[in-house]
Amino acid sequence: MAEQLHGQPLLRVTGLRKAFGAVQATNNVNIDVRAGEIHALIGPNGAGKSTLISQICGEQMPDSGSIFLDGRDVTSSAAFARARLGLGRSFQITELCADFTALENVVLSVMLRKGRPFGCWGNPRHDEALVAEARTQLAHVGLSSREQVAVADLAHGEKRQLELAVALARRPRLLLLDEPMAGMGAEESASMTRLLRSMKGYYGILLVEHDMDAVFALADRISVLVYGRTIFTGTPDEVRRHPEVRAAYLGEDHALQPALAATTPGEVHAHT
Amino acid sequence: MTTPRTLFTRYAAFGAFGLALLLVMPLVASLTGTPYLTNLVTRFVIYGLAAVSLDLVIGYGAMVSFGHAMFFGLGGYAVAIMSFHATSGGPLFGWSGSQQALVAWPLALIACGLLGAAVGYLALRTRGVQFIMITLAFGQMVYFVLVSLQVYGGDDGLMMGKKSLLPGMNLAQPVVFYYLCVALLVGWTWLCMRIVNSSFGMVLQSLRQSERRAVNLGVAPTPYRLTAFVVSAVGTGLAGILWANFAGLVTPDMAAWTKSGELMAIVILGGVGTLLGPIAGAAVFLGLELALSAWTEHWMLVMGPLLVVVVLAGRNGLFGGWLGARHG
Amino acid sequence: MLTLEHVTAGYGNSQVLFGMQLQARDGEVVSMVGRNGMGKTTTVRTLMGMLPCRAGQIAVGGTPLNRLPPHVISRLGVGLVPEGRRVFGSLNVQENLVATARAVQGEGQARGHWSLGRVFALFPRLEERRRQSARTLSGGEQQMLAIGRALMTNPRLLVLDEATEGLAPLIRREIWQCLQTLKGEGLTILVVDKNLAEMAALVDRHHIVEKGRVVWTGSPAELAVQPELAQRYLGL
Amino acid sequence: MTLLLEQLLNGLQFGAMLFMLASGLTLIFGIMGVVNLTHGSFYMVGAYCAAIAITKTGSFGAGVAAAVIGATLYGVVVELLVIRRLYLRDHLYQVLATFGLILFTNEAVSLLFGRRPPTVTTPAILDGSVTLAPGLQYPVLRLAFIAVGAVVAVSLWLLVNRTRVGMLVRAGADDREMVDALGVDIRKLYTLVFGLGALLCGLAGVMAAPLLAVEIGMGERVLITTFVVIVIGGVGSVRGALAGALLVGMVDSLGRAFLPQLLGSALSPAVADPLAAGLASASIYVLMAAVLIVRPLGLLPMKA
Amino acid sequence: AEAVKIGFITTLSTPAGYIGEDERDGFNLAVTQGGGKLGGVPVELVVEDDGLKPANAKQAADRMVASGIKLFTGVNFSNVLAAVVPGVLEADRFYVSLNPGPSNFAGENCNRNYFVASYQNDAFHTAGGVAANELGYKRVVLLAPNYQAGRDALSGFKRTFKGEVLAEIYTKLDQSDFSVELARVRSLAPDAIYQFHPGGVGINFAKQYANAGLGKTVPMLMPGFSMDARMVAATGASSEGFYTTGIWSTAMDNPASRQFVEAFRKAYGRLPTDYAMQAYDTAQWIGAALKAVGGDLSKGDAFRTALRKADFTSLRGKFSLNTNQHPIQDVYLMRIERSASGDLAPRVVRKVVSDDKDAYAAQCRMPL
Ligand SMILES: Nc1ncnc2c1ncn2[C@@H]1O[C@H](COP(=O)(O)OP(=O)(O)OP(=O)(O)O)[C@@H](O)[C@H]1O
Ligand SMILES: Nc1ncnc2c1ncn2[C@@H]1O[C@H](COP(=O)(O)OP(=O)(O)OP(=O)(O)O)[C@@H](O)[C@H]1O
Ligand SMILES: [Mg+2]
Ligand SMILES: [Mg+2]
Repeated sequence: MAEQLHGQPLLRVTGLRKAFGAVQATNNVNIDVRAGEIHALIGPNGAGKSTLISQICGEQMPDSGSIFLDGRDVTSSAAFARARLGLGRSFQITELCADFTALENVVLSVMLRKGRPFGCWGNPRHDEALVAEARTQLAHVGLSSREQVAVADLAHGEKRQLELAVALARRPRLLLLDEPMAGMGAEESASMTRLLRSMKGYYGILLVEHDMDAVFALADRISVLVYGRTIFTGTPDEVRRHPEVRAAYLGEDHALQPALAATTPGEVHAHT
Repeated sequence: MTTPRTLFTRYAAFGAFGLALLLVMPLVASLTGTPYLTNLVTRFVIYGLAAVSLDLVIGYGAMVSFGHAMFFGLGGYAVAIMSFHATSGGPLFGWSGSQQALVAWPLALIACGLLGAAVGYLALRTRGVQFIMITLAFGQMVYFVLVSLQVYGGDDGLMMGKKSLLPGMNLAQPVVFYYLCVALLVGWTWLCMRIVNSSFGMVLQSLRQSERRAVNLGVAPTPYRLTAFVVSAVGTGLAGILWANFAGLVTPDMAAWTKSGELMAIVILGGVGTLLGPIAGAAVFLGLELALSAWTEHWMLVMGPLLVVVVLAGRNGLFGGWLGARHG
Repeated sequence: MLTLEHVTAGYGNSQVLFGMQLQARDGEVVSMVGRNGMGKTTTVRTLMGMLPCRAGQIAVGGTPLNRLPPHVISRLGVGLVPEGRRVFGSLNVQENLVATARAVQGEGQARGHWSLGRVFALFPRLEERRRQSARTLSGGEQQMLAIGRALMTNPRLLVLDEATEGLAPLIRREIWQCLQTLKGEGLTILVVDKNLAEMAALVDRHHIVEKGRVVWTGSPAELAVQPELAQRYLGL
Repeated sequence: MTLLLEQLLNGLQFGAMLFMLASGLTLIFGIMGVVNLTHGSFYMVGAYCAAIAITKTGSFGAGVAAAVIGATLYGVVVELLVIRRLYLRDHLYQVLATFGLILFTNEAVSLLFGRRPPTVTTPAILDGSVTLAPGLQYPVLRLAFIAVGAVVAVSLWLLVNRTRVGMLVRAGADDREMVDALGVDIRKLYTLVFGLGALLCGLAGVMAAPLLAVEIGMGERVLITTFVVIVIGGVGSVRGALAGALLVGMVDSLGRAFLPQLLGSALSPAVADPLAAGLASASIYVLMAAVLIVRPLGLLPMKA
Repeated sequence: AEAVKIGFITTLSTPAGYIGEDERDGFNLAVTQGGGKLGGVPVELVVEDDGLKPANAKQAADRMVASGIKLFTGVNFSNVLAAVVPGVLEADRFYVSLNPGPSNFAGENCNRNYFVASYQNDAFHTAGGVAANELGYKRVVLLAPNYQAGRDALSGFKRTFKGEVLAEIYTKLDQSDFSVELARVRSLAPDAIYQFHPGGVGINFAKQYANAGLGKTVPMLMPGFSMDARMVAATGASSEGFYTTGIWSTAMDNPASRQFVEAFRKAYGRLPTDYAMQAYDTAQWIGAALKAVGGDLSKGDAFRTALRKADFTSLRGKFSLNTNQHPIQDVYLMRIERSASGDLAPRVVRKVVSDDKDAYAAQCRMPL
């Protein structure tokens, strides 16, 4: 019994379908994410990755199928309720409170986790415990020196880092990341990769990314989505060798250069 | 760049200066032999109270209410009606003490709060422009209800011959009434500032800036917005109550869309999202209107372009830029 | 075709470009590469007239651009694929393509004319989605649309700012191939991209941008033999 | 039966009038993103120009020309001097500035033309009634209104949805800078569209002049109703403006026509009549609230 | 001697501004004719625009009271009057109304310092009922906006009308299109209609009435202020043949009136409205009383007594005061007709009520 509970995936999606008119954006998708695992989701543009993410986090409702979070059916729960159950995410296009400072953004997240957001009296910005934790979190993503800068004045890459800090400050059990490396230079990508790697084991992560170096370096398992269907799920090596995946997504490059693609985490560090 | 600290200092300076000005006003009035000055400033203060309340929803919750005058009207009518029954209309439910401020005012505020909750609940299904228009619709409905209250004067409105009774205070005394208004304004503004700086206020503002983000941090939007809306409704209702006592007359156009528009103009003029700015905005707007119309009957020819210039010249109204409003 | 000399520009009080220098001869493909926030996009915006050029000279085909509004610059034959796609969300795919389309200008006839059909041939995905509103396109589809939209203005000079961001490897390859074809037709291209390896075959000259100036210029081959450059300026 | 038919025509006619104002507003507000309270003022300017021209020349044609030119010109001037600087600003500031413009316009018009409402005579061709069916006579002027409304509706829909100009205007609403960078002079385009909105107001003004008092403040009187129309229909969509205008026109007219009888059958006339009028006054607001609660974006929102 | 200041708060801006303008001009005409004096006493008019906002009017009045002004007039709307008058009377100053005469100030709330130069608000409507009887109308339809004054108007009419009221149609407050109501009128086919719509709304109504072809078939009767001179001009030919009730018209046949119309037209280039006439009368009345006290308003009792005498030549002919200090006067039936010069103007058909007194005087216990 205990064994079973332990083996239960953090996220389980079964038979999910969603159509926009004639377009089957999600077509009978089954996917699961285990605790502590990084599960990458790849697929051609328009395959339905973002649509899947937004159904999991509750912004869009599926036509049919079920979503289980920690064994709990959340298919019809509101987005905020899922967040309270431990679902965190970062957005493909930055979603932050632009008028707040970096610190305030994280304080907000910590405060909401601690669950007394309806207080009308004390100023959370002056709450030592909240602020201290928020600072730690900012330091974690390397934004210590930018605490007091309003988000609107941050550079693109810094916003991406903050985005992650805000998501992590909520201490989610499951993290959905939609193209976190998009728009990042090689250096930033590498440091983001390092950061995600260091978090491995603490969170379950569903990672959508077109940067194959990062995906192969990080993922424990990879699912390939094409035209709304999961055509394959397996380890990075299996995926790389899979002919259908090569044809639909990777092209020949990655398949022909297994040496480059098979970079181990250590080698990523060596590169930078 | 303005740091939080300099901003804090500016707020303090602005508030202290404004408060000092308000406190000495009756003295100035009697020294200069212009006693009506107190009356004039009482008007600013009452409108300031309504403007602060409106700013709470517009500036911090991004809920642009174009029907807020309904609470102004309701608050005013509630006390005027109760007072009418206590004096000439025959006791209300056999109770003749309904001009007692300590009873009537809280009842009026509760009425405003309830109306705010009902309207807010329905209106918050929409956003943006639709929110503006649905609040306008509810405001107009209240207006038409007031117009059709034939017992209470219908379109002509209802005179409130006797001011509310407050133990230990004679509200008929302009100066006493003035200081009561100032005290309420200061208290209410202080309360609103606490609210916007609290956890609640922080969540409310995060909803304005990025609803998606807030929801994904576990925030259910409606309760926050609705609470802010109700608080704002109560504050605006309080202003209506004071207005009824000040003017001795309530009319349906207290609730008409033009009044809502005027309140909105005051908030924008003073600086959205600064709470203190709109108070000053009330003084400037009403003062300008009076001064110009005393000067020439074609005062709108001046007032209109002035408003345009204010908008074109600065991004945040008259005081918003200085007070660090992040709006515009 | 394109020259930037000693260009300075910035946002409000903060200066971003400090004497930017760049050149592309007719039919050449040149690149700007560099870390995040070094001023590549700012250069593009200044070139397009979306930001005022505070000092220095910008010219396209010999015409100085300083102080010209964006639409005039565009009509000189500059096609822009902006950073972050910026497709018109309330228009459908086809409308996005035709709304700002222009016929070929003067001497460009030889290159062949970009029409709806040709863009659809390049990106069949767009044809499938031609009536869909651009707002609901996937990220990658939007990127294709942005490229198609720029081509439909039949430019002499194509400027691509992170045009392959968020595209799947296969599509990326197709785009590089397409640019190669365009180059073959004599189109001048300025690309800003992160992906050095994929660009190598296409680009004639790289410009490495660091803190608002070009710190190194040279061919991909020259860059390949100086790994310390890439290490220092690109973090590779 | 003929009474019902006549009242339906009345609703249609009122709807046509609202549509002419609403369609311009929905372009300016929904597509160009400006809350333009001055819209009613253009209507007033148009009506005044028409009235003056008709008095001076005695020709209705001259009135139409004057109204269209006057309103468009004023619209363009307002756009160039004020609105142009407001496109990228928050709605709130647009409200304040255009509110200021209303004050200014009203006072300026009363200084220029006097406070006395000018006389407008109905042109001979539009005077009188025609028999549409046995027992159903309907004023020609009102029929003309319906016809013009229909023509405007069709041509505007074509313009917005079937022409480059329409696409560009919608594109400009999404991203002005990009339209500019792709080679279209967006400022000129916006001035043009704003002028078009004002032109439609002028047209409505000249149509209304023989039927309504030409007076200061006539614009604000219809402004709010116009906003109600476009919000019910769905902001930014011409089809929506048409649907909203017809719906509001019908609800308002039929409410006024039949509520009194309906209530009268249940209540005493002394209670029923004022109550019915009260309900009729609030009817369009009730309608709007109901529509928005069920469909928060209106009936036919812009993006299908 | 120092000029006597008269507080003149009226509506100059807003669409209704033309009414205030006429009132101010009418009053000023009297002052100008007296060479800056009324009744030989130099006067200074302190004019302020209330923008039709009761609160603004009250503010202006408070300021004027505080600055020592003792005599007020000018307000032209009942709701503004309600805001201004209590403060003025509380300070023991005088108010002479040149237009509105709401019932509460005529009855229970009458005051020794409050005078009305125009009429009690019901006067035209009750006369309208009498006129309808005399014109032989048996079945009428009534129309008015759905607000207090509108409802009062119709009940005033019904008080004296003896025939059958087919329908009371209440219109919306700010309605501009009446097609629906007109269709209903046509289907009811009454002998006549009585309607009350002030200002621009009245113009709309009259134009559309004619446009719908009803003008020729169903006679229209209305109170004079639903068709004042400016409204007649704006309505144009459509207004010909409409009946109104009123206390005065530009075609009134007495020398003072003829001179006034001529002088007004010369001074301002337009025909005076009833409002201008009332303001002119108010000025004359005040002049007479000022003369009696030699311009010294501190003699309040004497001034009051003089006002009560109403010792001046009213443009409308007979004018005396009731116990509630509202006028006793004749009310006429008029018809809009073309004069020899081609102008459209109301012309007296006959007197319908002699020495009209309002019904509220009985409730007034005037403190002496
Ligand atoms: N609201 C919508 N209406 C119609 N079609 C839609 C809508 N939303 C998404 N789609 C379509 O569904 C498909 C899946 O889109 P989605 O954004 O999930 O793709 P994706 O896998 O995230 O692609 P990318 O990698 O390019 O971001 C796309 O073809 C898109 O055009
Ligand atoms: N609108 C803006 N206002 C103020 N500063 C800005 C603005 N846009 C960019 N910046 C700043 O200008 C600098 C250069 O930015 P730019 O976008 O040109 O960089 P980039 O080289 O294109 O980087 P990336 O690779 O991230 O796209 C950065 O420090 C950035 O923070
Ligand atoms: Mg995506
Ligand atoms: Mg960039």
